[in-house]
Amino acid sequence: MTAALELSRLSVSFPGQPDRLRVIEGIDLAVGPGEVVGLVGESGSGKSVTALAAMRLLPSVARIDAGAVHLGGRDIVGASRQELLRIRGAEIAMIFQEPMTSLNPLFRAGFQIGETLEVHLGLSRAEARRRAIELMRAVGIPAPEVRVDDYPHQLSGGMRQRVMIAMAMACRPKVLIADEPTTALDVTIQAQILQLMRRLREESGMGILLITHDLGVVAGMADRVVVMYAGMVMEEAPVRSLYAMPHHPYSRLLLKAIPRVRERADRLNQIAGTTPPASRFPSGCRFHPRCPDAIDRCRMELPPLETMPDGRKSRCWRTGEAGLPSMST
Amino acid sequence: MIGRTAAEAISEGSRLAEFSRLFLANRSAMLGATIVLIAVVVALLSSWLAPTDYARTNMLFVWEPPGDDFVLGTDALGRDVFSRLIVGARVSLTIALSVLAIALTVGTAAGMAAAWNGGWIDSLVMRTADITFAFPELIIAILVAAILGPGILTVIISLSLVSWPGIARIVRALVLTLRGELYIDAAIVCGTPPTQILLRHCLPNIVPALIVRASVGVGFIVMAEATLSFLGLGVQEPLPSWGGMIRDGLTALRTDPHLSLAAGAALGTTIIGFNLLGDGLRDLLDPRIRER
Amino acid sequence: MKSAAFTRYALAAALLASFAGPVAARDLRVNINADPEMIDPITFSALIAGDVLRNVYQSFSRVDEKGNVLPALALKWTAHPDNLGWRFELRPGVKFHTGRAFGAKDVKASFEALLTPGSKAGLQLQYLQRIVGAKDVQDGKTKDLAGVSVVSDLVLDIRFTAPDVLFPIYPFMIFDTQVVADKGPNWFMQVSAGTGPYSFDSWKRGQEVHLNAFKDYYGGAPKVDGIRFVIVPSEETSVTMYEAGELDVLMVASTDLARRIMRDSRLKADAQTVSAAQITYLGMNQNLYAPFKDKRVREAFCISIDRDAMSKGLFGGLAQPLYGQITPGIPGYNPNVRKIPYDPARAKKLMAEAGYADGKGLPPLKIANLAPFRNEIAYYADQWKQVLGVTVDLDIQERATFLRSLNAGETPFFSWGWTADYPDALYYLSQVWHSKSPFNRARYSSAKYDELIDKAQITPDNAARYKLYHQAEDTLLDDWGTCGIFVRTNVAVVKPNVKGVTLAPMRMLPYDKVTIN
Amino acid sequence: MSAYVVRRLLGLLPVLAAAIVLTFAANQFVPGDPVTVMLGDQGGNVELEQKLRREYGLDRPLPVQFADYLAKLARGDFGLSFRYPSVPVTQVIRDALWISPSLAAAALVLALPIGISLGIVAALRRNTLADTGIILVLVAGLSIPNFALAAFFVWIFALKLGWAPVAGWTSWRHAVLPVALLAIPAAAYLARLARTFMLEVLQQDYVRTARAKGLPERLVVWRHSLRNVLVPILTVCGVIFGTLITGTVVIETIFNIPGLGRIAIDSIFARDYPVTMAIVMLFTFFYAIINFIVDVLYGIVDPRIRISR
Amino acid sequence: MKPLLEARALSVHFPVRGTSMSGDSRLLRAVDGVDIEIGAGETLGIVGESGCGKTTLGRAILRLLEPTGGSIRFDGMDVTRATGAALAPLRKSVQAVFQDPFGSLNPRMRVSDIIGEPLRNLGWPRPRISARVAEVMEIVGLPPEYASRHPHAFSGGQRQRIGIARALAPSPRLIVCDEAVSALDVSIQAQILNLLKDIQRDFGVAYLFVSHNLAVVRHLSHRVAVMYLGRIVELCDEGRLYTAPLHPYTTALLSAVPEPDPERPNRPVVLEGDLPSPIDPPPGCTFHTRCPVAKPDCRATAPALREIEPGRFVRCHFPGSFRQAEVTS
Repeated sequence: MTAALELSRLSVSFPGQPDRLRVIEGIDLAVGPGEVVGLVGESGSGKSVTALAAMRLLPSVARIDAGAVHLGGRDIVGASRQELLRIRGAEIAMIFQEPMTSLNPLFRAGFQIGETLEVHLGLSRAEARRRAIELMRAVGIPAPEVRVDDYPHQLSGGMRQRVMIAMAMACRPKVLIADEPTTALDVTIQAQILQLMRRLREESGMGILLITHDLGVVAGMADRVVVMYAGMVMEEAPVRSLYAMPHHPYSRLLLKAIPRVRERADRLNQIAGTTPPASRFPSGCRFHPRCPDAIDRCRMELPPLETMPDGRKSRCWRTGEAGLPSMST
Repeated sequence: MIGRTAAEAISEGSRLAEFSRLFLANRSAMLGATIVLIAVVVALLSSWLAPTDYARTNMLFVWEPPGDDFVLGTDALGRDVFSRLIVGARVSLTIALSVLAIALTVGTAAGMAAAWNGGWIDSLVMRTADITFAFPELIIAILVAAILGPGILTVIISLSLVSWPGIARIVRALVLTLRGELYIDAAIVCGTPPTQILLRHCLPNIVPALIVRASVGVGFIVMAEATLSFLGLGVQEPLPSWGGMIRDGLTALRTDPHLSLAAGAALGTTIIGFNLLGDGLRDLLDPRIRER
Repeated sequence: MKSAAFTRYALAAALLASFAGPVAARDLRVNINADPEMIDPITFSALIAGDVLRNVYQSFSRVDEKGNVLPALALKWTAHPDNLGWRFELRPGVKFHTGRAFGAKDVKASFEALLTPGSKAGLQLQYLQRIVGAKDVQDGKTKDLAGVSVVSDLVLDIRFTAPDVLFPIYPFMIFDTQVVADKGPNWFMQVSAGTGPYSFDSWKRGQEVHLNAFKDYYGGAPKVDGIRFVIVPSEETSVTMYEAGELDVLMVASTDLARRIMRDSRLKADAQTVSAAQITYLGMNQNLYAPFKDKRVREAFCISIDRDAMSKGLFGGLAQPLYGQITPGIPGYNPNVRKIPYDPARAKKLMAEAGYADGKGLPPLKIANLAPFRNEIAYYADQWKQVLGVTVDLDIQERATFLRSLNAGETPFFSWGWTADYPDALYYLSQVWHSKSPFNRARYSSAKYDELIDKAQITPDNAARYKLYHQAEDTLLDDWGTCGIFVRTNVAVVKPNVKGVTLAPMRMLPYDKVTIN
Repeated sequence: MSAYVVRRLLGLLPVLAAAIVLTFAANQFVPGDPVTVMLGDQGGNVELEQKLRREYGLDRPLPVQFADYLAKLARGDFGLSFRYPSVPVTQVIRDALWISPSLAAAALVLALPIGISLGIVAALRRNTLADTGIILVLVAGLSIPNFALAAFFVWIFALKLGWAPVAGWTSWRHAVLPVALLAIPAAAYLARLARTFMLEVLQQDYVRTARAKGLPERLVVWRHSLRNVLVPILTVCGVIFGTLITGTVVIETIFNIPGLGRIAIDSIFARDYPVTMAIVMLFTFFYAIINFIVDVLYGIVDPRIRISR
Repeated sequence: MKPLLEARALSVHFPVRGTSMSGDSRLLRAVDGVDIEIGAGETLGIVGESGCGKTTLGRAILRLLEPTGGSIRFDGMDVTRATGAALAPLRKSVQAVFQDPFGSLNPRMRVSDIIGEPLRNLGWPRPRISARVAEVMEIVGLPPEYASRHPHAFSGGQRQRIGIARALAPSPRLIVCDEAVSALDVSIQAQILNLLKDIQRDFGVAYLFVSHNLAVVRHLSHRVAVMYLGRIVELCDEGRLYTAPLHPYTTALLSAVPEPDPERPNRPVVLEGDLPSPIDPPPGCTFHTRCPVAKPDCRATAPALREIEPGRFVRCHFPGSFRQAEVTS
């Protein structure tokens, strides 16, 4: 089975001083049809750049240095402008973190949904509007016949994100990239949106690349999880096994650092140091300065993203060793 | 995300170094800065640079064409145009900087007071500004200049009068924005008195915007001074002013074009310089378009 | 089909013609540099209104380009034997623009209208002051001006309380008083009531004053349709308009522009120049600036100015040095008036003698004038700096302020001019330097001078009177009460296809003989 | 909506009231007695002077003059002109009334499309030679004094090429150069604003959304971005109109156009203060009206303001 | 024992000037009759969704806002309307740590000046300030050489440490933490939370800890108040609140928090719809519009905040009628 979206060895750089900054390096990632892949990482890990690169929506100063983005089996890194216009919104769609700023404040919600249909399916304005109302109903917007003519500022945050989702779903894309779709929302609204996304995934069978920093959201949504740190994939695993037994020290420490609502720990497990900016990515394993398990080799050599016998992947020289400091509490 | 990364990248080196690098890379800003620098140096050294006394008349050499004796020729009174042009730089810049100094001081004080205190002070300052805005600036300047009679002081007063409300508005808006900043809240919480907050926290943070505004403002003031001089309300004879020189030369535009062209070019170039500099600084200092 | 096409063609041609403007007979287009304040022949005072109104209204006599007095509404005038009156024999066959025939009673009525209580008339009122009974009319005691008697339709007798030898050459504006009665105080905006070659048509403020040719003009109907006085305050604009063919006659007001024109070969070819009937002098008020009480100081200031260099340099030859207080070409001019030398050495010496060597000890001094004349005073100031070591600041004033303070005698030091209203030297001498004159702005006062002028006023014989002028002028100059500096040259540029436009010392002659080819 | 309009209209009153007081006060400080101006060289005529003072009410105490002024103003009577003796101010400015606003409006209408398209092109080509070139031209357009540019334009377009008349105000052709000259700095200013706003808008999330939807660049720029550029530009149109109105002062003087701008200068120099007062007030009025219109338009264009929650 | 801080019936109402053209002004009841008290060395957590008034409450207590009603007593002294000198004790003893580590430090001041600012305001001599600055920098874990740098040179976590150092400098008795860790990455968040705990342990400072993150609040707080539309709906000690909430809103809120644990089954969404506007709150119990167990009574009458068990306050007519068990199973 071919993946709906597959990034292989993708590297992106931005202008910097004195050289260009490699913001993401050799990212491998695949989203199968109907699959939800969670891409987690802290700020500066490069997860948003990865998403934008997959859409070929990077700002003009950014450059894809290497790698490929396969969408339905075709590499779009070399795609022409025209091809990209056909693909975006039709085969691959994206929703963003800030539903307020992601909608154009001067156009009605229904128009912004219908616009995609006009462009990709050649629908007339009236038809597009009818479809927009249907789509709005499908994403759970009450009274869509009325809401269709609302401007974004008249909608609540949750409703705006539903409009964004309706817009993304309009052409039944094969892949949806959701970049922190619920970060700006309150928990109760977040729960609604996540539920909606689950339902849509089941109904449409599209693959979802869910980008978030919230390990809780990933746990409830994703089938597979990719953990990024400092522009690289550190670990990839099915969601249950990752949470049950993370291989990479970073994943391990991260999971232990989260305060839980269901139990109160006296002290949280903290990860020393800070996440490095792209200009100061360390040599060797990029996590080594903060890693309690680091050995000399970690400082010198970049470990490869190795596939384990169980099909999981981890980028660590010490994967599989027992009794590492990061494993203790 | 990307912006954050870039911001972090910028925070790498020292801010000043980064600023200088970006500034040096900005072609038009550099051009502007060079022009302004030249104008300022010429103005400062005008007494040494001017080959002759700007007021010295000579009836034997009236309306001489540019040549060896007089680089840019002479005017109707046989005065050396080049010398007058150089001294004109001093006059124009002195006026522009005085007006700026007054407008900035008054405008900043008024804007800060209005933003911080709100209430009737705010109403008073902003309504005053509204009213000055509602009047066409130049007409007011002309009216005031006509009332006071021509002269440097007149120009300074009348242009200051129309310039401060703009500054006050900007400062007020900036301070109002700053009031929403958490570090201002933090300062209040740790007991910093209002005047200290305005001076230590607000002022340094609005200075970049004021610099931008000022460098663009200089252009306006130089132009306004020229217009007043053009209308005969500017600098008094025998002191030269570019606007006055353009006006005096216009009658002879086709026979002795160098008379108004030289002054026109000096004026235009200087204003272009300040505008380019202002634009460049805006690009670099205004955070709204700073990223990417 | 054919006719339709033809119609279209004709229409297009008509349209084209209407845009191209008439070619044959058309208006003469002349610039004036400001709106006339008033086109009322009673109240007019400014030069601009005069430029317009001279074509509409006339007096007993008029002046040619050489300053000769020619008959106009009067064909002949003779003084009464006792020198206290004049008899005018008026021109027959003269018609007002209103269609009425002009006669002696109209002159009387015009005078009475000027004298009406509360009249805003200016100089004309002054000219009438010596007529017997003028005061009574002005005070509202009677409406009948006793001193003017209508002898017959075309003969008029005027009696004075004191001799007024120049009365026939005063530039009155006689009008059809009938319309004042009919149309009310604003009559002049509605009808034209003069006898001149052109009748008033319209005045669009800020744009133009338009006059129509008067077909029944006694000197023959003008050859142009009318005159369009285009109001152009900006000199640069006026030149460009002339060059672009939007003006036929370019009146040049400023020295700068005049000089520019003389340097432009094409414009120079079209230019007319004539020495103006206008003196320019230094006003040194001895009451307001103590050092001026010292004659040596006054002389030093006067001889520090190089009149020749200035005429050639600053004015590019469009001026000549003025030594006396009468301009050449004006009757009464003294060609032998003593020249004022440019003598820096003597000037320095005089200042040192007066105790102001190198300007030391002099209180601060400013010379006042209006903005258009700043070049002149900038030159003087630089001369005084160079020659006397005296710093004189320039005090460029706004017109109203300047005039108010000048009229009130509150300006210590100024440079100013005076333009003749009628062609006789007495105009300068009596108005500017007689101690009783309201226009004696430097407040010069000399009993001997006053006596000579008073005597000249009642001396009918020209030669005898001129002699008195010269004595008075010498008195003034010997005293260094003032000094003349220069006489401007009037310049006008006239398109080659326009004939009959004549520039005279007292500005443009009426356009009655103008033709456009 | 209507309540908003009424509120905005009421907001104009204090400005107009201030205009009345300030113009009256300003003219009290003007040196040079208007009567002296009227008298001209007849300065010595005391009788005439007194008569004029009486006629113009200048012999009364200031508060009385002001009260009288207000009362007349209420009837649309601005009093008598000083420069044109005994002529009502309304008559002096009547024909000129619409010239300056029309010129300014024409210039604005001309400047808007030119300026905005230039600015957008520059923004889209940011940091290219085209952008730098456009910026330089714009800055030059803003930096060259209008009176100098006017002289040049007249020389080229009126004298050399004969495309337009030099000066005057009798046909529409007379408006060509003045409007063009007024429009140049306005267009330059608008272009710079448009460039800045466009650069800002292009960074907005909703532009990214539009691209993510697969909208062609044409729609991204001219539909999604342009509208958002137009909204802030609309708000500065009032200010630009104000500058344009002011600009007519110089332009009308140069092109000999009998509009309010030229009359304003003439009357300031002639101490014709009833006329000056009337014109300053009218300018203020025009400015206030245009800002009012802009406010209302703003409400219409930007739904965030239009719809009441 | 007297509480350190006591707020009684505290209200903050804002007039809402017509955002619309209609121009009528209404009242936004951001905080509406809130009673809280904080004992010395205690942490009171305030949780709620956006618009519930938690931040406004914190700002009112800091006297950054003028309360419209009620009273604030600090250490027994009424400071509700205090200004100038009367406010000085409050300013000395109550400090704040704000959310945005990029916004709460003046970018143009040096770290030493930032931390020393409260001390300067207290009139301390310069050497004493330097000594104290060094001391608190050590406490929060900042190397002393950082003192002369500007904030931009620091990462988010370090900035927040600077903010904490500033708050700590005058040895306050209460620190108001407004979303103090919300902007931080998980790994950094753990560091800061631990630091805050250490500080409380070592210096006995009390916290008013405002956050939308229920897990973080639980981790740090002794007692927790849940706010909804400007009012406290439930307030009690952390243990009882999180394990057996009595108010339906608390229950729903807790159930909506995504747990980083894929083994726990997905929970159905309990709260439908959006948060009502605080400008126009629903009549009766303000929560009835979204309450899964609302009864007609709830629409009619507004429940009071009642002490149901000792130290346990609930604003509900039917406390405990909606149990967590119903949600999780």
